Amino acid sequence: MKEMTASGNSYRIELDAFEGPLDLLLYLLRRDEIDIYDIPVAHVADQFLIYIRRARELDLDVASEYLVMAATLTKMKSKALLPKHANSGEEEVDPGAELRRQLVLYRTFRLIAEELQKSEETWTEIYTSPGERERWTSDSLEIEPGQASLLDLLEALSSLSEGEPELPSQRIQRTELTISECIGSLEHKIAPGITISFKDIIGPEPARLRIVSYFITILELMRRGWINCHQAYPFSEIELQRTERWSVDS
Amino acid sequence: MILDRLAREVEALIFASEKPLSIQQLCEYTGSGEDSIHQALDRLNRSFLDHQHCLTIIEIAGGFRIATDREFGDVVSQLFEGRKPGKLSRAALETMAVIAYSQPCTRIAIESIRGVNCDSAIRTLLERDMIKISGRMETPGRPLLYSTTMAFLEYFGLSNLDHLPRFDEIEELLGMSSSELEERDLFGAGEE
Amino acid sequence: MILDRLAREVEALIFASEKPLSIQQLCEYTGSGEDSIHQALDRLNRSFLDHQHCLTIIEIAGGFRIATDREFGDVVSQLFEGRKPGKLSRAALETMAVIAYSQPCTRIAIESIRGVNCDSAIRTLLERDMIKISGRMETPGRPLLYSTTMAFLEYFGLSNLDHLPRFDEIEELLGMSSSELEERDLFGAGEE
Repeated sequence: MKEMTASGNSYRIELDAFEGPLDLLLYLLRRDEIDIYDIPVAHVADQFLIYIRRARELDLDVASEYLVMAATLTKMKSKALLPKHANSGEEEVDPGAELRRQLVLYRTFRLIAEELQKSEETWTEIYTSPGERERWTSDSLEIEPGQASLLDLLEALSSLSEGEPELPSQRIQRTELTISECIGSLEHKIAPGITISFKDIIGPEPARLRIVSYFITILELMRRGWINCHQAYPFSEIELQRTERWSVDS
Repeated sequence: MILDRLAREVEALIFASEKPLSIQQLCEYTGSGEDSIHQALDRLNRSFLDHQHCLTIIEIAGGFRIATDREFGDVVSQLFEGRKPGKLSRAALETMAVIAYSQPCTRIAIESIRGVNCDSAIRTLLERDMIKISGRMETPGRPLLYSTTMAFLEYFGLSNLDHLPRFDEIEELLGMSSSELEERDLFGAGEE
Repeated sequence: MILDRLAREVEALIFASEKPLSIQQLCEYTGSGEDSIHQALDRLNRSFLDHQHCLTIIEIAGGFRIATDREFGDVVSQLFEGRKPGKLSRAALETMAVIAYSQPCTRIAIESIRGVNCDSAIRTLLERDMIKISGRMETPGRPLLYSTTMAFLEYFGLSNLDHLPRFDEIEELLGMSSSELEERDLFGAGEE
């Protein structure tokens, strides 16, 4: 197993080194000196699939974009091998033309990205007075008027609850509670005819993410008109009830 | 009087630093002795003066920084006229976020989400014109309802309230991609 | 070459301003015409150069700023060790390129050009303040639109968006259907 990983490493590194299937395709065209306007579909498809197969043999996750491209190429290849029906009435869009368009476009943007990188190289060595640097100072996490971005607002939203700052490793919890999962669990908690408080929903000593996830979920449910919120008297809990629309809409 | 390499380095360092730089720091970053640094500072200041620049290096708060001649104070102060002072605190930002997403809402609602008293954050936001009182809730006690203002939109560079990201978009914007998570997993697995 | 009062005022204003100052602002604050301002800027830069200062006035992000010579980048970077954000990844640069040239644009548009998921690149660019949410597209789902910021211009040393290097083929390609591209092949084949 060890040798396998070692020998396969070069493939892994190569696939990782690409910014997606278009990048890999452009690499193959360059490597095999192929004109982008005259792509030998069968050859390129085979070469592309070698990379994907190797990665899969090694049980590496292959991003879905690669798999979609592999399927497209395979289809193009088999089509190219079939005899052409010149009189088949139907005007079919040539998938090769679309792929070419994508490749040419992506190649152009990749060139621009390289230009930007050169500018970045130059301009990170130039220091202007004083604006940009203020953003790097550790104590400027607070917001300057006019500088606050929406992201600052959203980050504030995600740090709503007091308490210990999140440790990076705890952030993995985010995947454990998506908004749709929250809706799923509320579906049971806010059963028809039942009244429940926000506190009861999030439970005792909830993690910050839990609060935020459920808070956002409840906002969404209110927006959809699936729940009503009530407050019996000042300082009391916010109580939630399902409306009839929940069952109607979902 | 010609500025040597050291003088130029000192100038670049002092210019670029957001805090005054001490002699010790200047020595460290340039790899020179205190005497050489003092000479470089003298040369720079003589050059600024001789050639009628309005810049000078001054010693302040235990270090050196570049300042403009005092005589230009009036001209320069025009830059800062009408500038909104102060920054929003974390508490104010959090409160802002709750109001933005659940407006109109009561203080109690905000507090039940933030889990802390929000009086002063709300007061700040009212003073800064970020929120306004938009009515009363028709429940016992008829608590005040708060909503966001135009100033709020301007502050966060939004042209329209409906440009606030939706809940699925928030996940997208704040969440992590699966590949990032995998990296963390791998990383975290070794640590434990 | 002696710097006159106007040149000194211009110097003081540009030095003290947090943001790049436009010609119009410089005119307003000094009560002078554009020609005089340009002359003052030239004089200042000649003086900096003639007397071996490491400073220059540059045009960037829609205005003028004082900047240090590039050769002092290494010395100055010591000030920001551990704080200066790293260079952008290839994914972020490609995403930046797409947004710069086709702004305002949606995440889907970026992903269809790059052929990969761009969530984390977009998030990085938002965090680095290089892009902002500038609205929603009026199509089903009303997706968020992204545009570049002033910080983007400053980061890449651009004086304004028109100064992006021109790639005529982009607009052509973005708007072109595949059959049109096919036709182009007929006479474009010799290009490679």
